[in-house]
Amino acid sequence: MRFAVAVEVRGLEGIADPAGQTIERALPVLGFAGVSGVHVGKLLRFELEADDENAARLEVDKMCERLLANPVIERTEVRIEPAPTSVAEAR
Amino acid sequence: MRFAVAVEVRGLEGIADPAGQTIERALPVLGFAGVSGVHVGKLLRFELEADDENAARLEVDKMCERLLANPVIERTEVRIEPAPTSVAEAR
Amino acid sequence: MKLAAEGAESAPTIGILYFPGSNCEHDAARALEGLGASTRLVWHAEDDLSGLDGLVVPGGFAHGDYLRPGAIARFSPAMDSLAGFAEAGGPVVGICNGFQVLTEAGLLPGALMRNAGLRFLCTTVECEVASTSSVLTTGVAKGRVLRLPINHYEGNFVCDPDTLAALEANGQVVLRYRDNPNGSVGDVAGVSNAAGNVVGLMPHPERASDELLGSSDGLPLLAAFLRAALAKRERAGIPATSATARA
Amino acid sequence: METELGKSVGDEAPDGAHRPLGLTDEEFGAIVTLLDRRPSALELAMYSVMWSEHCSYKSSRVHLGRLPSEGPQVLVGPGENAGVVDVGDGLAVALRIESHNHPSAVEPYQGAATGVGGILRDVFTMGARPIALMDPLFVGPLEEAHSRFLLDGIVRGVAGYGNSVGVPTVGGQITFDPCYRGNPLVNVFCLGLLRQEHLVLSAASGVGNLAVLLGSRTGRDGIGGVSVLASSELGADSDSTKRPSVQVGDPYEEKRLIEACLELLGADLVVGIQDLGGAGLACATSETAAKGGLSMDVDVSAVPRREPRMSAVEVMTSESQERMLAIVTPDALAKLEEVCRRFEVEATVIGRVAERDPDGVGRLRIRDGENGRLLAELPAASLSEDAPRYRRPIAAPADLAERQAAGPEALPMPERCDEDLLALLGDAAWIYRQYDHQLFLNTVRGPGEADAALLRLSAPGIDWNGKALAISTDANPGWCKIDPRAGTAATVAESVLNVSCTGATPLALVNCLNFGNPEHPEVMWELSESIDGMAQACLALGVPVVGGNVSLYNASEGADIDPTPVVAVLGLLDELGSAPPGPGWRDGDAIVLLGNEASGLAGSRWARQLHGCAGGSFPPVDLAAHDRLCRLVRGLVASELAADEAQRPDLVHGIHDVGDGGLAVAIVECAVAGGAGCAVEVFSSEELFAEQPPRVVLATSDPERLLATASRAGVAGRILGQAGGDRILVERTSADAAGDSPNVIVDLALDEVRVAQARRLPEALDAPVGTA
Ligand SMILES: Nc1ncnc2c1ncn2[C@@H]1O[C@H](COP(=O)(O)OP(=O)(O)O)[C@@H](O)[C@H]1O
Ligand SMILES: [Mg+2]
Repeated sequence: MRFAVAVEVRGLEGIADPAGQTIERALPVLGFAGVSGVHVGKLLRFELEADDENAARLEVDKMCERLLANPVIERTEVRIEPAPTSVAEAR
Repeated sequence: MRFAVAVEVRGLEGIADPAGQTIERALPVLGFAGVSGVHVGKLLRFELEADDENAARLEVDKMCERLLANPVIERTEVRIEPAPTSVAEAR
Repeated sequence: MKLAAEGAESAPTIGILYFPGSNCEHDAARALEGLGASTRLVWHAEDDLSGLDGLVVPGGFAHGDYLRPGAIARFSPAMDSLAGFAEAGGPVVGICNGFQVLTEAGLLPGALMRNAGLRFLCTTVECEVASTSSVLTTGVAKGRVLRLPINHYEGNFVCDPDTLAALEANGQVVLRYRDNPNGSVGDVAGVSNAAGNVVGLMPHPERASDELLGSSDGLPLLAAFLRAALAKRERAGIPATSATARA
Repeated sequence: METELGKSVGDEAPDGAHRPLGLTDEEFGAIVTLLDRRPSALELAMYSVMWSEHCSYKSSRVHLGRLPSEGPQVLVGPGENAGVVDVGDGLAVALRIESHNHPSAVEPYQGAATGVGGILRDVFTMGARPIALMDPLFVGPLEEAHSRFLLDGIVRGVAGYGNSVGVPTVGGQITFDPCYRGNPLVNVFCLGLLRQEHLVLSAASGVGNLAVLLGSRTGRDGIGGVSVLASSELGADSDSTKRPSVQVGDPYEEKRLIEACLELLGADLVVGIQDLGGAGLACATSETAAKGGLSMDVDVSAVPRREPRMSAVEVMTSESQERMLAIVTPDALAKLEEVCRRFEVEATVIGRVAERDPDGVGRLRIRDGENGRLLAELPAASLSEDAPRYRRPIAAPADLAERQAAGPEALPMPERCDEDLLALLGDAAWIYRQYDHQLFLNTVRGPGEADAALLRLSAPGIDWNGKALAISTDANPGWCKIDPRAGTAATVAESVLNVSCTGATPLALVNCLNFGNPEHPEVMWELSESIDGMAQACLALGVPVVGGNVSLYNASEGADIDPTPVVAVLGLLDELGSAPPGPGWRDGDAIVLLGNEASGLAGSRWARQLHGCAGGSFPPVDLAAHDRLCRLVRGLVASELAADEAQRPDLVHGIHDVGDGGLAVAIVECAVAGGAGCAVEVFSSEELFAEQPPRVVLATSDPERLLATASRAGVAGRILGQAGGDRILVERTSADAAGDSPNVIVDLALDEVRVAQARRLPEALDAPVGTA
């Protein structure tokens, strides 16, 4: 089965996010008011072949640990859905 | 009203994504099989004060257009939800 | 290679726009002054560009390059004034981060993405002058090969195939890499706007301004730019002033 | 004061609270005696970070005094944030080197990045504009994935911070060895230029003056970093338990901070300034007060925070990056705020300098609110000056004699050395191409272009005066492992020679002493021996030590790293009329070797890397002879650089020191740089790979004249052969006794060695990288 996976990688709570802070400081000057708590993270999207959703999740968790994030400063959030055929084809 | 906003910024179709390709090449080396179509994008999260969801969406669209993405190479996808109070406080 | 040696009566005054996070502004000034120009550093929050005959947007990391290089910088008051200056035909050159700022501001076509090798690159490359119809290359022989330093992480020029074809056809591809270091389409190292008065390039001509530094191949480019600035001054009918006035 | 002293100061620290903070029971006892009461929770936390190994140098301090630190050129010696040296014309150079080893082991990118940030602050806090960085790096074998992961992250981190903050990285060093497997070393050197009248120290003077915190907001990052992360060994579980100690750097904030601080210092708007590094505000407030001999009242509630609900302990010990503490007169505050606004740097008054207490003691008082509850009240100097000093047990390793007996003499030397030579080649270009090494238009000789980096003596706002600065960073753990004393002396000798090869006269040295666990008597022996070797060489070669840094507890999997003293030598060249000769030689040049004859393979990379042999007895450098060699080389090269072209003798076309990898590696580097092969003769294959003593290869058109000059200077030398052709050809003059082995010991195509040299790092490191 093919799954569509999205992995969000963002800084741990308490870890500085200079990019987010810089954007937040710039926004009012650029004419955008009312924005707070800007955080910039990465979003990885891919497709994964796995037996079932459970297997897919286990595999992705392992990938996060070994390659996609450094747990010392980052945490990950994983979303997994069955891959829509059309998307799989489009790629 | 406060809204929790997530803006995904990713490369336009047809624009090379070497970061995605590098990860895709690294995964089999590390023993992860069955992954394809890796794309790496940015995910910006912030909170926005707006009258209602419609107003919030308009504002965010303007931000995307003028600032958050470069339309020559990127496109955006926006998600907006009412901000959970607890999160607003924690920040 | 001093302007004076080329028979110039007076020296142009070049404005060097810098942002928080810029870092090549002093180098650009030093190289241009070496050619006899006067320079004035213009902080991004200023909008008064009067008295300036040419503008340089130097290299560095404006606003930390956070979000995207140049994305925040283009909103500065000085950039509005720069757009007016360019509109009026004034010579403008963006070097490295300055190139990124000019594309983000829509003054130059295309965009600059991360190097295909996903690494920062500081090295000297060979570039070929591909067009002489820009303020940076008038009078420099077409096809001339220049050894110029590059220093960037995001120098991979992209645009769609139609745009590239149009750029080539109009002579807007100003400089081309001989051995493409970063994946740029069409080996583009520098482009100009249609009028040729706004140029952006990833290589740093100011770093190739002295044989002591290993190359002086940037000087012909900077000298061409100063000639264009001087011509602009003369068009504007501003009386010649001495080259010593420096803010 | 009595009223406050006896009364409750904050909440008393609970019983035993000192142990998890890294303080021993004795150290806790000393605090109680010193305060004459039990410390509050905040006080205890402050002592624990300030008395950590990292901040207090408690194991090394008793030895560091043996290093010579004086000279007429020294304006500021050890003890301040950076050493400062007079370079004439009213100008001075500030320099310092520091380690960021443990953070880089846990998070290589951020560990290295924040290492760069920290050393920059040490330099601009003196009023100097940072103009150059260097990064000596030590990692495990390139063949191991984890080492590649670490090196990749470290190099990206140095690049990500250094390039973006706008300070060029003009050189460095890379060493691969299994002893750094779990504990890489990331040392970062920084050099800055200042006008002497702008030199500022960190003392908080002037009662009533304000303590202003500049820069980033304070968060929970790096709490207890110095005591938790830098002052103990990394265990197997290190990456999980030591998380909170890692910080994220923001080069953009630092860039604005540099510009704002330099403007403040240039305009005489601050009376003292101190960067916030290890131990954060606890360190900066107490040190400025102690140096000024005064008291300071700090309102911890005024400190701008990045996160809600931070405790006073967290605020005072956080190691959030990109912050400075400035001492200003109340009159200057408005102007300071104006400058900071322009550079978008946050500035907040957090304290005030006060009279000494009636008992003559300057105290640091920390309150929650300007007139709020007193959380800490301690003698300001006690945090640094009363820190424990340990004379830890010292013992030479038990197997020293055994190791000395197991030298490389018995190792098999092949008849043809081609393969051995190829195996020793490598090229750091993969690293330094990722670093901006040209900014400020000063880099006349950058990485890979000479034995030392050579920079025009200028900076934004300081016009070039025709002079140049040379810098070389050096370390050789292979030598120091065998004999820390002689090995360290040889390291200093090499560094001084490197600087001399650009024609510059050495002015000063800074060091970073990376060693293992000081609680091991063998490690203390290594440290003590190394310091003595450094002192000997510095005295003999006339180079004062103006600053340093000690990094201990570098060990992993229970094994201490090899002793790794890193030195950086600064030199001054009076007249830079042209670029100095590089390593490259030209077709037809004669190749001359200067220096005493080679003395064995002990400690060489050939023995260590190809045969795993770390034994033997290391031949001490004849420092007097070495001094003559350095002076000769300096004079020869300097005269080639005369401003007046007619005065240049055109005698030296190329020059390169013989060090790591021996003559074999040196001639290959010259050949590749010059694009010409060579045919040379050596006495023996051993001579090809020997690394001692430090020597020099020169390319010249007039070898007789060169050798005559050398002989007059009391320097030994001989003609090795000739440059030219497209092969590297080495023959030996002393064939074996039977006379039947071939005389050719190396015969390689120049192209082959060029490729072997260039591809090693890219091949290993541009392949997909994982954390495994
Ligand atoms: N980590 C590094 N960062 C920057 N430059 C480096 C680094 N490692 C080595 N280099 C540069 O590469 C060149 C060759 O290094 P190395 O082989 O150690 O020099 P040496 O000739 O002294 O043995 C030197 O110019 C050095 O400054
Ligand atoms: Mg060396």
